[in-house]
Amino acid sequence: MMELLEMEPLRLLIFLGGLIAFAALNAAYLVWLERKVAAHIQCRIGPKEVGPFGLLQPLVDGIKLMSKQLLVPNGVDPYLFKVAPLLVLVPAVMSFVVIPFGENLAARNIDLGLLMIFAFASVNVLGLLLGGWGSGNKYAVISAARAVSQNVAYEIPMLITVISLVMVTHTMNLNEIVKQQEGMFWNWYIFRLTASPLMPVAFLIFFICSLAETNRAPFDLGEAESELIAGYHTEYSGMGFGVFFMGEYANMVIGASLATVLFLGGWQSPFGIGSGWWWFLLKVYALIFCVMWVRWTYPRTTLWGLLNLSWKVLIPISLFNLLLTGATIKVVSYLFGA
Amino acid sequence: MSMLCETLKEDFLALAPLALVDTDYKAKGYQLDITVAPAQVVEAATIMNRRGYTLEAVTGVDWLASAGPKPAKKAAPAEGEEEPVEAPGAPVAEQMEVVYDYTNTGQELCRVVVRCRIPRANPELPTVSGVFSGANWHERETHDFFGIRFLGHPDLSPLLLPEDADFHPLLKDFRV
Amino acid sequence: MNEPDCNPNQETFVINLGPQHPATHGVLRVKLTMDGEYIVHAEPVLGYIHRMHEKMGENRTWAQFLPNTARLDYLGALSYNHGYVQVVERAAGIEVPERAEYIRVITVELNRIASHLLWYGAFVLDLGGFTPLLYAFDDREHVLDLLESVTGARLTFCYFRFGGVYNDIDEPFITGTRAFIKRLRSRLPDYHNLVTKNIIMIKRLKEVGPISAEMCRRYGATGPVLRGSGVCYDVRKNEPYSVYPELDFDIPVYSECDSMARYMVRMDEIDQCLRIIEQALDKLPDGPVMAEKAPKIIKPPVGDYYGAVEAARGTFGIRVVSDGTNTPYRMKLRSPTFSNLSLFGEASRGMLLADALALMGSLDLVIPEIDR
Amino acid sequence: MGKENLQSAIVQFAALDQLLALGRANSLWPMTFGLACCAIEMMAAGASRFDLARFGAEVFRPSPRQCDVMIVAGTISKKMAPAVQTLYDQMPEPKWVIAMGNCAISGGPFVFEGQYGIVEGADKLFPVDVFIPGCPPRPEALIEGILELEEKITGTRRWPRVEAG
Repeated sequence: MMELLEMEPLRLLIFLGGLIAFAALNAAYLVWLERKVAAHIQCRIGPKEVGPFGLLQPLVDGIKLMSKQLLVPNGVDPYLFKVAPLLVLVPAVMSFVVIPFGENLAARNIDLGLLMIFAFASVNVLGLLLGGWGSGNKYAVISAARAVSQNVAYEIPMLITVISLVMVTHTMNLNEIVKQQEGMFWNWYIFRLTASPLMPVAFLIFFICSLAETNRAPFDLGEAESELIAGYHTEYSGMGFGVFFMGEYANMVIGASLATVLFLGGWQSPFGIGSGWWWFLLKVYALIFCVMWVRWTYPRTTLWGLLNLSWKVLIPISLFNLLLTGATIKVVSYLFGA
Repeated sequence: MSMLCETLKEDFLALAPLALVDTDYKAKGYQLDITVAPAQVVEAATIMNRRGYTLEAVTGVDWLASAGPKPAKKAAPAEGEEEPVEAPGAPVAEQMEVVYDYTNTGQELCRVVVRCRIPRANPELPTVSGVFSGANWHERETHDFFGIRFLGHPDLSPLLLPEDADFHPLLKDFRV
Repeated sequence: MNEPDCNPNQETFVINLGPQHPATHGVLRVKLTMDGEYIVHAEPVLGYIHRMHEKMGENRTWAQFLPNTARLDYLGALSYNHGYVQVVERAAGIEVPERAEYIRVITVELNRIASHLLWYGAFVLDLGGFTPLLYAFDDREHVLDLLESVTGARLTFCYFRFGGVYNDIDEPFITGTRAFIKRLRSRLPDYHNLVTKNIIMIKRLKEVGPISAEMCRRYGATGPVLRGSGVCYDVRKNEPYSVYPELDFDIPVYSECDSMARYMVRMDEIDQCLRIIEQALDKLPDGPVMAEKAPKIIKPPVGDYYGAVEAARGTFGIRVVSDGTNTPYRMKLRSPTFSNLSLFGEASRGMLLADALALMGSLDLVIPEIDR
Repeated sequence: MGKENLQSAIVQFAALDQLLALGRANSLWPMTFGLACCAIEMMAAGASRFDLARFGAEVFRPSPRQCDVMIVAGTISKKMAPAVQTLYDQMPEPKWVIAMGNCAISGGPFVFEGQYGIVEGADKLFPVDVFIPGCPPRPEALIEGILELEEKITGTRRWPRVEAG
């Protein structure tokens, strides 16, 4: 008993260190990937000269950002200004704690994992709001207001979709959810039409919402360059900006991971054999690639278009999905007996 | 000469301008050259507006005696404000000229130039921005460059020059 | 105007868009009085790149002013070249050989394509799409290669002379141009698939930023802005100059008055430019490219002269006053975007910030040309 | 005292400095800031054919707070000068300036006796690291300018210099 207590903090520390390293490396190399993907979509080469294939580019960018002067301009609220980047990054890293990378590869396998991720995702908005507000910059304030209204609007369809999924899975334990999708790929929840005929649509809603939640194009209104300079991080220099950036990419990974866990079978192999963490990463990165692909293809929506999409399209559909899922469960249990 | 030009000529003759000349489009680039008195500028703009014309540009020319061209005619008409000017474009010393370029976007081509001479010492004339909204910026620009005051203009603050500029660079006697 | 009525206390705030701002394509400042995301009042502030072109016109000789015209509107430099040499030729009575005129038309239209391509990219960039800009630049580089081979410059062309052009085009240029026409024709459908048919684009441009024909007339707006308001006015057709009357082309006109209409006008114009170039290449006569009797030193007779050409952004008018010497007495440059921008304040009232920027992008601003 | 008498320090600050310099030189983020004609060539330098991204310098940041290098691409008018100065001041250290094109170097073609509107060169306002002549300079020239700036930062040249001749 004592041994376990002694071990627990150590275990947690190791996992936390590992997760932070993972989040940081991930962010760095996702930026590299993003630049490469963008370049290839745009008939360019992208970073190439710094290291083989420009692989050292994130490293030098990191060195550069860390050695850059940290400006705290006059007129900002110094506390909010400094705490905001952390409020974006920390929740994002914390969410990794419950993500099951592999069968036994989760920092914490808790029963309310799904709830925890959504709880932390809500904190993320606070960071953007405080950053924008604390900057004392009009562009940043507008951007923060946009980001908040956007996040609030898209959390609703996202949560409704997740609720309908939880009705099927009967659990909020992410590990359990993945285990339920064992076997061939038609066991994945995205193809589980017997649970609810609208499952692919639910996945699509979830994907769109996670794009909006992470402020990615075409929903990158918060950072609309042609309107708001650099949005809520206009006044941030050096690592302050770097932390925002890392938080953004960490959120992107969280979004993709969650989609993978809930709909795409997590670490499960599509063919029933050879499951493992590599499948998880593969699926996550494939989704992230799609996110980048969308970004470099589509122009930006307007705030009104965005809110209209959420309130008038996504929320009704997700509510209908909820209803349908409930009905399907009832009918199935009535027909075949629970 | 097109129909449109004839109608315009009739309109303007009713206004009794200082001069009205048919010009050779090939040589000059416009068909009608009308010189009006400062008081008639708005009237002229109203006529053009009624005929569906658009104001292409407003600009000034500074006819400084020492800088102006060698007298093309016998002698430069002295203070000829009332006196009709026969040849538009001919230099008149110590005067400012404000030139309005009108054109229409219909199918018939008839470019009209309306000019107005004002004394250089007191360059003032009424604004046409009430008739053509676009004149607002053109007149501000002309004020920037020549110091010509357009009476009744909503805002004559510098447009192209710095906000606190108090010089008029296109005056012929302008020195830094 | 549809004033937003969601603000009973009339609480507004002012933001300065520019003079350094990604959306202003240069150094334009727009003072926006905002009510939340709505624009209550927009006032463009000009002059941040005022380069004294008109003053320079008065202290340089007629020929020395030629390079300045390229720097007025660096995206459509050759149209400006054309406007200037044309009015000076008119003033000095210089006849231009036919071959030179054809070459002028070919190069001007190539330049117009380059200008529209850049606009296309920059416009989509304003709307948040980055990739089309790179595609447009890719094609634009091909135009620049062609023009560079004949003019020697990539951007600020100074190719026309009083009485012709300074350099004859050669066979590689002609074959290259034909190849380019083919290439761009095959690329244009991609542009439309990527952008024109994009649902987000349609949502953002349709019925956004209405500019009526009457408003255009009041402000003197010309070019694609006017043609997007249903008025078929193009100097090339209405006031034929050069060899345009001998060429068969259409003036694209859309009467929706919205940003989409202006977008479509320009996209269709690229098509028409290709047609013009193709015909001009077919009809290209032999002969000199420079008038034999063109005087070395130009001294137009006393008087004032006006000339207008259709630049990529609208009517470029130029009024010169000659006092019979070798320098102009007065040079007035009437730039199209000056008038086109002047209606922005009225047109953007009550709009959302994002929509107003779409409107501003659809006006196709080149700031040094506005400020001169 | 000869060099050989100095003991090598345990902590090599010089090496760290070099690492920092390498990091900075290879990650020069310019500002989205164009003044006039040269800005178009700056855009062209970032586009497909020339691809500034190869050197990690394609991250055009719209906010001066996140930029390392300010490419003054175009004429600075007297009306604009205070704004340009502010932008420079807003950039965090270390920062560099590239004066692109003749206007930014000296006022270029717009200098004449009695000129009233422009600042004759960006170096009248703030220190300039690299001058790129041309009206406008070609995109290749801008890339060369970036390489030149890298050399200035690290002390070594990325590629062998191409000698004219």
